[in-house]
Amino acid sequence: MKSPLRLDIYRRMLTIRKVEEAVADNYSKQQMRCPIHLSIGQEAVPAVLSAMMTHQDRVYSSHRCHAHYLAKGGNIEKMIAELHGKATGCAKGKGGSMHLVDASVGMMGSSALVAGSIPLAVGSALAIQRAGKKDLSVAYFGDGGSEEGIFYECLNFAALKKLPVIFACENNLYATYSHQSARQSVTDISKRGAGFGVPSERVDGYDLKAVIDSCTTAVERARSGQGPTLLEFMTCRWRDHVGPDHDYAVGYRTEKEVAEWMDRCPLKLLEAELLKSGELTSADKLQTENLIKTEIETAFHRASQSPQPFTPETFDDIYA
Amino acid sequence: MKSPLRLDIYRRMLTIRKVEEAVADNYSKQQMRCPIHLSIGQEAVPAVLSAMMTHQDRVYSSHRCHAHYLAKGGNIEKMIAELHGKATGCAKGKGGSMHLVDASVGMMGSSALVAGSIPLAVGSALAIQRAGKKDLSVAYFGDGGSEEGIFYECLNFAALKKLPVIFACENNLYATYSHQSARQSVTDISKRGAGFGVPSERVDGYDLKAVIDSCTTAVERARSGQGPTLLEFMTCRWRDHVGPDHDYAVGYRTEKEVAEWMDRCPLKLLEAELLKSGELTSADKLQTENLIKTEIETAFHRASQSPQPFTPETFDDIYA
Amino acid sequence: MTSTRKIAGWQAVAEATVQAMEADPKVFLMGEGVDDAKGIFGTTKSAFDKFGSARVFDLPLSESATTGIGIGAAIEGQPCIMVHARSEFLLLAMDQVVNHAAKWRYMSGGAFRVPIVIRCIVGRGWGQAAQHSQSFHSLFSYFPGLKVVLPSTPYETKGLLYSAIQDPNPVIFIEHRWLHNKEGEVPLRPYSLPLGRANIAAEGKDITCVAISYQVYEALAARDLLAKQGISMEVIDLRCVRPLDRVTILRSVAKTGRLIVTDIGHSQFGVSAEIAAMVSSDGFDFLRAPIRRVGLPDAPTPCAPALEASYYPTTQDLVNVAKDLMGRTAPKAKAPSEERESESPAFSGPF
Amino acid sequence: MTSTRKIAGWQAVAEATVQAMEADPKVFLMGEGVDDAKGIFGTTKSAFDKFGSARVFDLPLSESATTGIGIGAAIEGQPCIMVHARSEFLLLAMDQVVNHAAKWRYMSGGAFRVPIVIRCIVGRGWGQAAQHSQSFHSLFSYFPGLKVVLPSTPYETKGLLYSAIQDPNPVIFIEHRWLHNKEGEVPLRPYSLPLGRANIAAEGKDITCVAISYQVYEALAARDLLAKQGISMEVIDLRCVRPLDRVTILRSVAKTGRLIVTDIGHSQFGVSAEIAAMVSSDGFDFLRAPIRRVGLPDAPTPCAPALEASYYPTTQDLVNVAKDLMGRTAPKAKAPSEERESESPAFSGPF
Ligand SMILES: Cc1ncc(C[n+]2csc(CCOP(=O)(O)OP(=O)(O)O)c2C)c(N)n1
Ligand SMILES: Cc1ncc(C[n+]2csc(CCOP(=O)(O)OP(=O)(O)O)c2C)c(N)n1
Ligand SMILES: [Mg+2]
Ligand SMILES: [Mg+2]
Repeated sequence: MKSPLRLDIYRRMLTIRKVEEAVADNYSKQQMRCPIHLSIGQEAVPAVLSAMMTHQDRVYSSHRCHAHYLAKGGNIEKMIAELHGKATGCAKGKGGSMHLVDASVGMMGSSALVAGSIPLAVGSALAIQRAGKKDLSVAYFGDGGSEEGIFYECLNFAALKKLPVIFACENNLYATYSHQSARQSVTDISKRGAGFGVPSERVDGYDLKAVIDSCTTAVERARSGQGPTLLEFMTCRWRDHVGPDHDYAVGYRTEKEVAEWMDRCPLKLLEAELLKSGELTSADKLQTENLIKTEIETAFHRASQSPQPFTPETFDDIYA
Repeated sequence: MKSPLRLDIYRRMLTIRKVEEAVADNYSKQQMRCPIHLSIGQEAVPAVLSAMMTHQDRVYSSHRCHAHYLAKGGNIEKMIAELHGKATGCAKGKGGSMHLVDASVGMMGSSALVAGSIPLAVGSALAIQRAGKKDLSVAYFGDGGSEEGIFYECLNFAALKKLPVIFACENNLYATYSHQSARQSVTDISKRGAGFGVPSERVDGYDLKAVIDSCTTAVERARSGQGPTLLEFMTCRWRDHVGPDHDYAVGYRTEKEVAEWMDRCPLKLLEAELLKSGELTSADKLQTENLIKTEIETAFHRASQSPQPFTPETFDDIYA
Repeated sequence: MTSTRKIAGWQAVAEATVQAMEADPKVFLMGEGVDDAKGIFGTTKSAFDKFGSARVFDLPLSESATTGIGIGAAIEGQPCIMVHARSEFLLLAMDQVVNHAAKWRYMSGGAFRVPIVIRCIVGRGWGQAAQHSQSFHSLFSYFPGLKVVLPSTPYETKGLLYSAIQDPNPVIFIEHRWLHNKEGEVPLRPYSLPLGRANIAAEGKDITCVAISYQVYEALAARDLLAKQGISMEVIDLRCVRPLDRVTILRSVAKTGRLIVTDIGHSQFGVSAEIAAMVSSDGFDFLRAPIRRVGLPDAPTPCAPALEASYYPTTQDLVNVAKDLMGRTAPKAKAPSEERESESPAFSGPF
Repeated sequence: MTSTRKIAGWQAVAEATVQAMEADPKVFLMGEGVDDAKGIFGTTKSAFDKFGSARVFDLPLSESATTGIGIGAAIEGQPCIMVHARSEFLLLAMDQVVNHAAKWRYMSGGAFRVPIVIRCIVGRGWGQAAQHSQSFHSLFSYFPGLKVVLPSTPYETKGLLYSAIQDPNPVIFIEHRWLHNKEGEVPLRPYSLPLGRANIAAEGKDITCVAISYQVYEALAARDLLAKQGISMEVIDLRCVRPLDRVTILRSVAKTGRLIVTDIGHSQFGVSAEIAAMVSSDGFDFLRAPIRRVGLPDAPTPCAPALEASYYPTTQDLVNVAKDLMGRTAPKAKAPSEERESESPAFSGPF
C-alpha cells in the first residue's frame, strides 16, 4: 500500500466524519430544515474510491450522499449552505441534503429515489466510452437499492457494452428499519453479478486493505476498457436512518450490533496505524484536524450569514 | 413417461398447431383485424406444462399468448371470435389477440407489455399460498421479457416467500428482429436465477423428454411448498414476429436456421413415436385431427356469424 | 346513537384499515416498512399488531413488481392494500397501475375484479424537495378503470378508506402528510362514504370553492376570513377526483356564479383544469366571473424554506382571489398583446 | 429559394434525425429495433445506414434503465434521441422521466442540461387495444422541466423534431402512427420550428378549433365542410403542449368567441382541460358560447373494429359540435337535476 494513498484516504475519511458530526450536532438548532441521512460509519468506501479518482471521473449518489460528495472533494461551504437552504448552496438551495452536487469535481448529483441514479451513472459511462476517454463512473447505492429492477437492467447494459462503471453497493444490512433478510432471498448481493457477466465481489467495508484492493482492481478494469464491476461493501450506519441521533431505541437492532462495528472503525484503526508507522505524526494529525475544524466552522458561519434565495428564483433552472 | 400424459401433450400440441395455422391461413381475409403473434413452433412447452396443471392452476401470458391459452384448455370458439372482434369473444371483443383470457380454465389473461404480467402470476401464487392451497401459477415470457427489471424483482420476491410459481421463459433467441446477443451480456438466462436462490435450468424446448422432466420437477416443487423455479426453454418461432408469414425476407435470420428447428419439430417427432409405439393408431390420429378440424371450422364459422359488439358496450367492464 | 371521539388523521387511516380487515378476512396489507416500529407514520401499526405478519408484511424495494403482485392477488379475490411513504415511489409502478390494474378487467371483458387500494403519501415542508413532495392525482385521474380519492378530515379519511378497501376496483388513495396530524370527530364504528360524491363542507352563496385534500382546511380558513368581510364562500370538499362529482359542483356554481378550485397539485395541467373545463362547458351560463385556480406554481418543489414558504398556496391567497372575483366589475378584456405570458413566471400561478 | 418536395411523415422524422445528427456529431440515437430492417416504421433506418452502430444502436427491453442511461449521457453533453414504438413502453420509465430528467437541472441548481428527446409513437386502429394505443401528453405536460411536442404535418414534424434534438432540455416527442403516412411539402434543408409556438393552420372567424396531433387533419377537414355551410372555423395546430402557447389561443378566441379543443387523448383530465380552463379564466370575456372538447371518451381503447369505429372522434363529430355552438341561442341553463351524469356513459364525451 502506497503511503500517500493511505494518508489521502485518512484525510477524506476524517473530513467526512467531522463534517457529519458537526451536522448532527447542529441539527437540533433547526437551521438545517431538510431530512438528513448521515454517512457516519460509512466513510471508508467513498474515501478509498475517491482517492483513486480524478475530477473527470463521475459519481452518482442516493439519499445518503454526504460522504460521497465530501469524499469526491465536494465543496464543504456549499454543502453546509445547501443544508441551510441558502442561495449559496451547492444547488442554490433547490436541492437540500438529498441532492448534493458539485459538477466541478465530478459529483454529478444524488437522487432521493432509491436506485434512481444508477442508470445515470451508467449513462455517464456510456458517454465516456463514446468519447473515447479513460475516465470512469461510480454508482453508489445501498442494499435496498439492489432490490430495484433497474439495477439488473443496468448490470446487463453495462456488461453488454463493457462500460467503465463501478456499481458500489454499500450494504449496511438495513433499508430504513428493515433487515436485508426480510427483503432478499439471497443476501449476498455480489452473487447476482455473475448472471450478467459482471465481475463481482463481497468485501468487508471495514477492512481497509480489502477495500483498497477491490477498488484498485475495479478501477483498473474500468480504465482499461474491460467493463463494469459490482462491489458489495459490508458496512454499518451508526446513526438513525434519517436524522442526527443514534437509533437503538427504535428496537430494530441492538446497541451491541452497532458497537461491534464501531470497535472496528476503519478511521480509528487507520489513524492508529499511520501514527504507529510514523506516516502520520501527532503534529500532522493535530494540524489536519484543526484545518478541517476551521473549514467546518467557517462553513457553518458563512452558511448562517448567507442570503436566502428569493421567491423568483423558484422559477430559475427549470429549463436551460 | 406415462403414456396418457404423452397423448395428452400430443393433443394439446396438435390443437395449437392447427388453430394457429388456420389463423394464419385466414388472416389475409382481413376479418381478424388485430395484430397476431403466432405460436407455431412453440407448442411443446405450454402443452407439457398444461398437461400437468388443473383448471385451478393459473397461467399469465404475453403478447404471444395463443399457445398458452389453447394449451390451458381455453375455449377455441371464443378465441376465434375474439380475433374477429366479436361480442362472443373470450374478452367480448375488448381484448383481441394479445389479451386472450379464459377464467374458467385458469387462463388469467395476457399483457401486451413485455414482462408486464410476470408479477401478476407471482401475485396469484401469493394468493394461492395465503389461501393454503396446493395450486400453482405459471408466468410465461420471452427472452426479451427477461431483460425487464421487474423480472428480477419477481424472482427475489417469489424466492423470499417461497411462492408456488414457475417462471417459464421461452427463449426463441429473438425479440422482434433483434438477436439475444445484441441485448444480453450473458445469454444463458437460467444463470440469473442463482443470485436469487431460484432453482433454474436451461432446457432444450424441442426435447420433449427434457421438457417433461424439468416441468415435473418444477410443478412438484411448487405444489410441495418449496418455492419457485425458473425454466428457460430454448425454442423457435417459425413465423414472423407479428403477422401470419414466414419472415426470411426480413434478413435477420436465415431459412436454414429455422429449418434446423423444424427438422426437430417436437410435434412431428412425438407423433411418429406414438404411432410407432402403438400408443396412437392411425385411426386415432385421423379422428383427433378431424375433431380438431371440425372444431376449428365451427369456430371460424360461428365467429363470422356472431354479432359485433355495440358502441355502448365500450363503456361496460371498466368498473366492477 | 353513534359514539365519536376526536382522533388524528393517521389514526383514522389506522382504524379504517383495522376495521376493514376485520370485516373481510381476505384483505391484506403490504408495504415497505408497514411492520416496523414506526409503521408508516403510525398508520399501519395497529393492523400489524392485531393481524401479525400473515396479513401485514414488509416488502422489498421493488415497487413495480410488488404493485403487480398486489394486482395479481387482488384478481384472485384477495383485496390488497399497498402503502407508499411517498407518492413518488409509485411512479416506478406506473406501468403496472395504468396498463394493468386499470385495464385488466376491461381487457378481459369483465372476467375479473381488481380490488387493490394503493395508498400514497404526499410530503410537504421541511425541505422535502422535488422528489418527495409531489401528488399525482391528475395523472391517475386520466385513466378510466381507476378511482382516485383524496380525503381531508379524519372523518372523511376513515369513511373513504373503508369504502376504498371494500371497493372492487383499483383505488389510488392519496394522503397529504399534514392531514395525518389534523384532528377531528370520528365515529368509532366502521362506516362508508361513497366514492364519487363531493361533500359541501360549508355552505355559502357568493363563491364556490372546490378544494382538494389539505386545501379544504385552507379553504375553510379563508371562508372564515371572507365572512368577516361580508363574502360568503361555499366550500366543497371534492373527496374523489375520479369519479368526479360534477353535479355537486355545478349545482353550487349555479347558485354562486363564481368558482375557485384549489388543489395540492400544480394548477397547470392539473385536476383543477378538468373542473374548470367542465364548469366552463356545462355551467357556462352560470358563470359571472372567470374561474380561478389556486394550486402549486409551475415549478418543481424547491428545498429551501425561504422558497417553500412562497411555493405553497395559503389562506391569504384564497382570500385575495375571492375578493378579486367579487370586486370584479367585469370589464371586457382586451385581446392579449404580443408580450408572451408563457415567458413570465408570474403567469404560472396565483403567486 | 427553398426547395421542397412531398414526403411522408415517417420520412420527415428520418430526415430531421439525420440532419440533426449531421449538425451535431455528439447526438446519438438508441431504441429497441432502431437498427433492424424495419427501423421503427422506417424512421431510424436512414440514420442507421448513414451513421452505423456507433451512433445508432439497439437496446435491451429495459426501458427504465435505458431511459436513465440516455439521461446520464445527455447530462454529459451527448444529446440522446430515444424511440419507443409505442408510448406505453415509456410508462416503465416514468420515474426516470418525471423524477430525474425533468428535475436533474433544477435539483442541481442549474449545473446541468439534459438534452434528451424521447420519441414515442401512438398506435391507432387494427385492434391495437388498450395497451398499444394511448398517448400520455397530458401526463408529461404536468411536469415543469419537460417539453411536450406533438407534430401534425410532415413540415411540422421535421422542423419540430429538428428543434427538439437541438433543445438543451428533455423533450417528449409524440408521433401519431397515422401521421407517418400523411404526405406534405417539406424543405430539403434543415430548419427549426420554435417549441412553444402554436401555428394557425387555417384562419377563420366564427370558431377557434385548437387541434392536437392527428386531430389537425380532422379539424381541417371539418373546416372545409363547415365552410360550405357558411361557418368559418380557425384551426390552430397546437404543436407543443408544454410550453403552452396561450397567446395564440387567446388571440384567436378573442376574435371568434367560440372554442373547440380536439385531442388524440381522452378529453376528461386531458390536455384539452388545461386549454379550456386557461381560456375560461384568461379569456372569459371573449367567450360567447361554452367551450367544447372533442377527444377520446372515458373508456380504455377497445379492440374490436366495431367499437374502435365509434371510439375515435371523427370529422363529423367536429362539424356537429361546431354547428351546435353556432346555433346556440344561449338560453340560461338550469341547475342540473338530481340525476347524476357521472353514472351515464353518454356524458363522458361527444360520442
Ligand atoms: C424508489 C424508492 N422507494 C422507497 C423509498 C423510501 N426509502 C428511502 S431510503 C430507504 C431505504 C434505503 O435503503 P438502502 O438502499 O439500503 O440505503 P441506506 O438508507 O441503507 O443507505 C427507503 C425505503 C425511496 N426513497 N425510493
Ligand atoms: C415493455 C415493452 N417494451 C417493448 C415492447 C415492444 N415489443 C413487443 S413484442 C417485443 C419482443 C418481445 O420479445 P420476447 O420477450 O423474446 O418475446 P417473443 O416475441 O420472442 O415471444 C417487443 C420489443 C412491448 N410490447 N412492451
Ligand atoms: Mg441499507
Ligand atoms: Mg423472443
